[in-house]
Amino acid sequence: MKVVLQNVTKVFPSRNKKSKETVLAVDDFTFTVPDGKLVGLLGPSGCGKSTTLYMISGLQKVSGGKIFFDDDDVTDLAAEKRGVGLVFQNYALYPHLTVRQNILFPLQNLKGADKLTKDEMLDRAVKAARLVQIDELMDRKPSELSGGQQQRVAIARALVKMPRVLLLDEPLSNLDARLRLQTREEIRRIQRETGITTVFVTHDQEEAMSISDLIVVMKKGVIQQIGKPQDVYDDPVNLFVAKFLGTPPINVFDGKVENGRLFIGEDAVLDVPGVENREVFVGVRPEGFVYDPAGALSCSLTGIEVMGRDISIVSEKDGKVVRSIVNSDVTVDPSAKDVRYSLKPNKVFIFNKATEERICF
Amino acid sequence: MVDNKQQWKAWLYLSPAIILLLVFTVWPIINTVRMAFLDGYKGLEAAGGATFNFGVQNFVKVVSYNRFLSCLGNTALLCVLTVPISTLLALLIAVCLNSIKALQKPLQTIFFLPYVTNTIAIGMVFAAMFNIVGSFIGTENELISNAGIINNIITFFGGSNVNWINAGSSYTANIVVMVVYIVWNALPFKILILLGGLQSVNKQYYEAAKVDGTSRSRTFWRITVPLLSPMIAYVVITGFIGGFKEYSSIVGIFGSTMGPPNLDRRLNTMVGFIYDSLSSNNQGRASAAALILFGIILVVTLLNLYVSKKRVHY
Amino acid sequence: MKKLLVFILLAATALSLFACGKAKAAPNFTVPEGGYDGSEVTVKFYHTMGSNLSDVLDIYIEEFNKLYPNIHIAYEKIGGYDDVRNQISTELSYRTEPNMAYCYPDHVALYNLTGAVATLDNIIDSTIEVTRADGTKEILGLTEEQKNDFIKGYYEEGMQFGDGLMYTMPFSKSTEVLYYDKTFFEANGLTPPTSWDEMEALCGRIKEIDRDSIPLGYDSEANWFITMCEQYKSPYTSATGEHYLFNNDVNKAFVKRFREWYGKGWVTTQKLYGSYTSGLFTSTNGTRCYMCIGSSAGATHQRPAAGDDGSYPFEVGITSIPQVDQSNKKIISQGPSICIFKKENPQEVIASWLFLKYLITSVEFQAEFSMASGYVPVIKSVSENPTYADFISKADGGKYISALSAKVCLEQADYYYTSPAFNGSSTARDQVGALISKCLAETDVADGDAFINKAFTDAIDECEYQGG
Amino acid sequence: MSENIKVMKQKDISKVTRHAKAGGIAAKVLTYVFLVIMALIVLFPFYWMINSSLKTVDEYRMSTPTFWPQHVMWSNYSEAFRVANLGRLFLNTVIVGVISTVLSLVITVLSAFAFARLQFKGKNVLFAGLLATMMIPGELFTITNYGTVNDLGWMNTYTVLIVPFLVSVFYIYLLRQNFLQIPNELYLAAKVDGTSDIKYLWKVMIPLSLPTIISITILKMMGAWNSYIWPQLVATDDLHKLITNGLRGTAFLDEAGETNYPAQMAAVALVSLPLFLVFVFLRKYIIRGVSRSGIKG
Repeated sequence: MKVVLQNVTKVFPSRNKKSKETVLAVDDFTFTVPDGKLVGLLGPSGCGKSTTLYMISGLQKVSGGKIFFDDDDVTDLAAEKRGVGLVFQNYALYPHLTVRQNILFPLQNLKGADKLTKDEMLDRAVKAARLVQIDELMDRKPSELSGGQQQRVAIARALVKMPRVLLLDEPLSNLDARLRLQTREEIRRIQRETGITTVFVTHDQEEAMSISDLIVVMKKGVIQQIGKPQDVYDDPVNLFVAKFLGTPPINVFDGKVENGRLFIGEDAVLDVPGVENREVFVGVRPEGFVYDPAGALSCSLTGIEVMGRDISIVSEKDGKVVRSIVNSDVTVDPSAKDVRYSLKPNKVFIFNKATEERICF
Repeated sequence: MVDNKQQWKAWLYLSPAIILLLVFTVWPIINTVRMAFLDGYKGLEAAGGATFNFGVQNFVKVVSYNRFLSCLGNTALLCVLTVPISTLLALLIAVCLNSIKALQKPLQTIFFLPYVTNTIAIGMVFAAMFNIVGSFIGTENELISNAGIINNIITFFGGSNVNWINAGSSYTANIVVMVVYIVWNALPFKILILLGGLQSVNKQYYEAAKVDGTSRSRTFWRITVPLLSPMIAYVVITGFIGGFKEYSSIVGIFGSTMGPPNLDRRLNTMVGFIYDSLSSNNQGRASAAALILFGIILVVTLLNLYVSKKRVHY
Repeated sequence: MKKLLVFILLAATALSLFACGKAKAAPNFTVPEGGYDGSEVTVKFYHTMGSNLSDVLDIYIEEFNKLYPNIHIAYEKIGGYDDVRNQISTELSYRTEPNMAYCYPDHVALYNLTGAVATLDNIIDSTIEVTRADGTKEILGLTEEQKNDFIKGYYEEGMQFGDGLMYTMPFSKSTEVLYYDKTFFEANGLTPPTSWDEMEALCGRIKEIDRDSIPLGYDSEANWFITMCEQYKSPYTSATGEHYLFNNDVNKAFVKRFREWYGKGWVTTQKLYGSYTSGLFTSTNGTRCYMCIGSSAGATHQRPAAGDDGSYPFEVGITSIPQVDQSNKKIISQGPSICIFKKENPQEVIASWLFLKYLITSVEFQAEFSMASGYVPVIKSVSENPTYADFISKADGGKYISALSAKVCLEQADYYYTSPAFNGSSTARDQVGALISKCLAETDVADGDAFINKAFTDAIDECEYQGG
Repeated sequence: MSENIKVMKQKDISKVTRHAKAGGIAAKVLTYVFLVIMALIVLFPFYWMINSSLKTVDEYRMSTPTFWPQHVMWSNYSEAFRVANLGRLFLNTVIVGVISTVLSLVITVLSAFAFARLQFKGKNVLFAGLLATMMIPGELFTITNYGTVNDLGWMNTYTVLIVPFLVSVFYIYLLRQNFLQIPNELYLAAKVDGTSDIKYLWKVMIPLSLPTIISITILKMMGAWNSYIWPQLVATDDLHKLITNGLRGTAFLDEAGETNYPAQMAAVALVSLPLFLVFVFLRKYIIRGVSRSGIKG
């Protein structure tokens, strides 16, 4: 089932009663979540991603625009009627019910034609529990489980009624680092297995890129870019998207283009045919640097960090820190004062100084 | 970690409370027990130098009083009726109050009003509402000049006059009036506690329930009530403790006859019995009755604690 | 030391209780020689007076202080009569009771469990001279002439505690009178009843004339029962020996008779009606009473509201209550007396006595207090007092109704009775009141007599339980 | 689990939406109707009290009560003020109320702190004993306490009205629950930095549980307003009488022994007014205080 959002906007009255002006949380959000896909809503906190998620779930009213589940207009439909599974950031498991009772809870609400017998409910619950691998914890109370286990119970509870779409609000933010990796793989596996259309919200770009089929990068309620993680990473539409994706983050320099050649400071680092002369921002991915004594770009060396699989060279150019990642079999003379690089064209992006829009070449 | 320094400090902080308790609570309890076991102890005679011998005659006298069971019955019946009704009503009101935005403040203030006023006066107002000004009610030469506000409302809706608290009124009618008055008085405190409890419940449980399509009544019984159960248990326990000491509300409505004019003391309660003994200078008997009442309250409270241990989610 | 003193006194009274049948026991207070030594004394006085009455009291305290400057009167309004009783009975256990207080006979009986109330016999008979600030002299006790000036019934009230000793002095009294709608009576050629048979016939007649009326409203159920016992000379209670005697056939008979009246809708009482029956007597529309037996002090409340022109819808007549036997007329006497508490310092007792004597023997005070309170003076000579005589002469059924009530009270002065007082007599009074309302109101009962019998035995059990 | 059964049968979405919306509105209407009816039931006695307080004695005693006084008797209020001399009683009650609230607050805070934070032998036994005292009918305390107070010679003083009730077990319980919610680490951290108990109590615990303390203060003040039996016994002279003594029917007794009910009602209304105003303004704190304490039974 695909989820279609057409020009969805959300306006909140401002915090203090007296002032009239309102806060535009989500502005003209148009996007279609393809059927069976896992989509990540990505962006800094306060960019309206959670609000969008809650509008899809029906818990938040839409100020403008429409939401369709396949071709049903559910914009004004109440949350419980939409057949949505929602997993909250801090799980919201009923503290007084055991894991089994928590999972069974949604099934007990089904009425009319969807009503299930006791055994059917129990069977569905056990299946959901097995899916998220917590079937041996059924009789525990939420307070007796670890964060990761509670997360999985929450997912089981969301899935047990076989919703049309699964929504997760920052599912991993309350977990410790090691558990986060393991749980995001779990989510990916569960989504694959059930094939359920899923949207999840996160501010951690690594998490979004690692498991999403599609990512939507947002800023202050406005969609910046939609696409496959790798495409968005490799082809950012503006400086914000470029800076937001990738760890370690992209290096940004002030540069200028003069008759087809790109200059960073004094160094002419790249031929950029067809771009008229102007001041630009230059973004270079850390992996876009090639350690080349004869390279066009020269920086002063600060230090070297060995990370096993590759080496990170920390240098400095016109007062800005430059972090590059090169292959570990390159030997760098740590005592040297300067270091020179040549740049891989596909890892260099030029942005309009004023609009920060990407300039292709 | 229970080093001596902390022990000493703890007792120091508790000292003002303990001293006052010893003088104004513990000593009266000891004195009560003393009086209870002095047969036929009467305050004025004792002041005059009379001595009384040790024994359990007081207790025997209390239990053998022909109206003892009716006092106990009235107390228990009022408790068993008013505590659940007021708790459930307070819970419903608190939940409704918590769910609305407009008018929430004024309504909260109104519901707290009974806590603010003087029980004596309100008793008189209630009595005026239920009292029928007239004679021979229920007989063929019945003459009613005013059937009272409640009856006027009932007849307005097509019902017929009910003899609530006047001569010849039925026991059930009397009990209904008392329940209405006691519940009316008990609501504000219970609403306050439960509303406080509601506001400390995490909102996301309700959002989760909403998404799962839980009906309103199911949300109330399966989520709100269990999550509020510590508060509810507390309100029920204190409700019973207060309920067993019911007295001033009956005086408020029926005056010192503690019952309809023609049936003196029909609604007398245990504390009513204690007051009767005190005013007839039988302090020994009053103390014995008080200890019996304390015993009953203790048993009921322990029972409540046991039940709540099992049913309440902490 | 204190405990020992109290013990001796108690032993003395206990002894005296056993010693006598009717013979006078030894009083428990002896006048110190020299009587009042003029020392500074503060007299604490508990009462239930409303503010307009205590204003009258203030005037006469000033007068009294002109004679006895060193006696300071500190009075406190505690509340109603029961509040005074409860307050004093608590204070007695710790000897913090006042010097003198408003009281009813059964209150004194309760206080006497600690032997705290001073017997006044010795003081009354004492002829020791006391010189007052203005040089005039008076004997400490009462002169023969002063003693005879008291209305006999009221004076004897102080002596019915079973030992013949004088415990209280009458302060201001009221009684029960029959108020009737004179205009209605004359219009229908009816005369106020003098006997209960006449009352029965009259009620029937009135009911025929006005179907919606309740011919008679009798406010106090307890007074009704006790008065009937006195009128039939049937036992009610006794201060000594067996206390509660009212369970007998004569009493059951009249209760049965009144129950029939109630069944016919002829009579109601304050409790059964739900408020003072004077409300029925004074109402001029809807249900009303044409006769009302109530307190003589409440005369102003028995008068219908005046029209705009100051005239009254009907004239109120007042007469004595009906009697069983005209040769043995009995009418209840109510209203507060005053008792004085024995204190370690005998001068406090003497000072309190001087103040009390001043109040109850001063014709001006008794007159002014009676007119202000609607109560009746306790001494006969008040009727000669010019202002009071003028007040009485103006007596009529409207504007000066309280004067009319006072006039009737004076005329029936010789027939007052008071019931014996003992610890538990107030319980008896409450129980017989409850008995009347219970027996009258219980309608849907198969066997009336059995019901009445059981009601009587329950009342006796309750009295014995509370008293015992 | 792989097949994705469509939960929403192909019902007509708009019908379901309309139905749900109607259900929502119906629920809202039902809630408001229920609340308004209950509010009227709670308010009616007050309306009747005010209504009665403005009537003349005769109108009050009329057999068919009027729902609005025929001619409004504001004088009842001035008379009530004069007869029961509410001014003086009011002052006494405020003095007693304030002093007892302040002192009892100190005791409550110290005791709650000891119960919540400090470990000492017999703590739970003591606390259980404390709670047990709530179960004893107060009437019996009265007679014995009267003796104690009398022996101490406190009769007719403010002390007798204040001291016996300084320890209120319920408020200690309420505050202890609140203190227990403050994590113990804070106390240990403070201990490590050498802060004394008092400073920790003052600097950390009190600010954190301020809402509960405020609501205790307000509820305690109200308690002083409604106390009745004890003041009646021990403070009989006008200098120390409290409000509730002034309200009793006997204060409005006229000579024939009939109470001037309208004046009494007026007095009660006058007495309830300050408490009502206190609540109206501090309502938020009272509720927050109680909820913050999170009574966990």
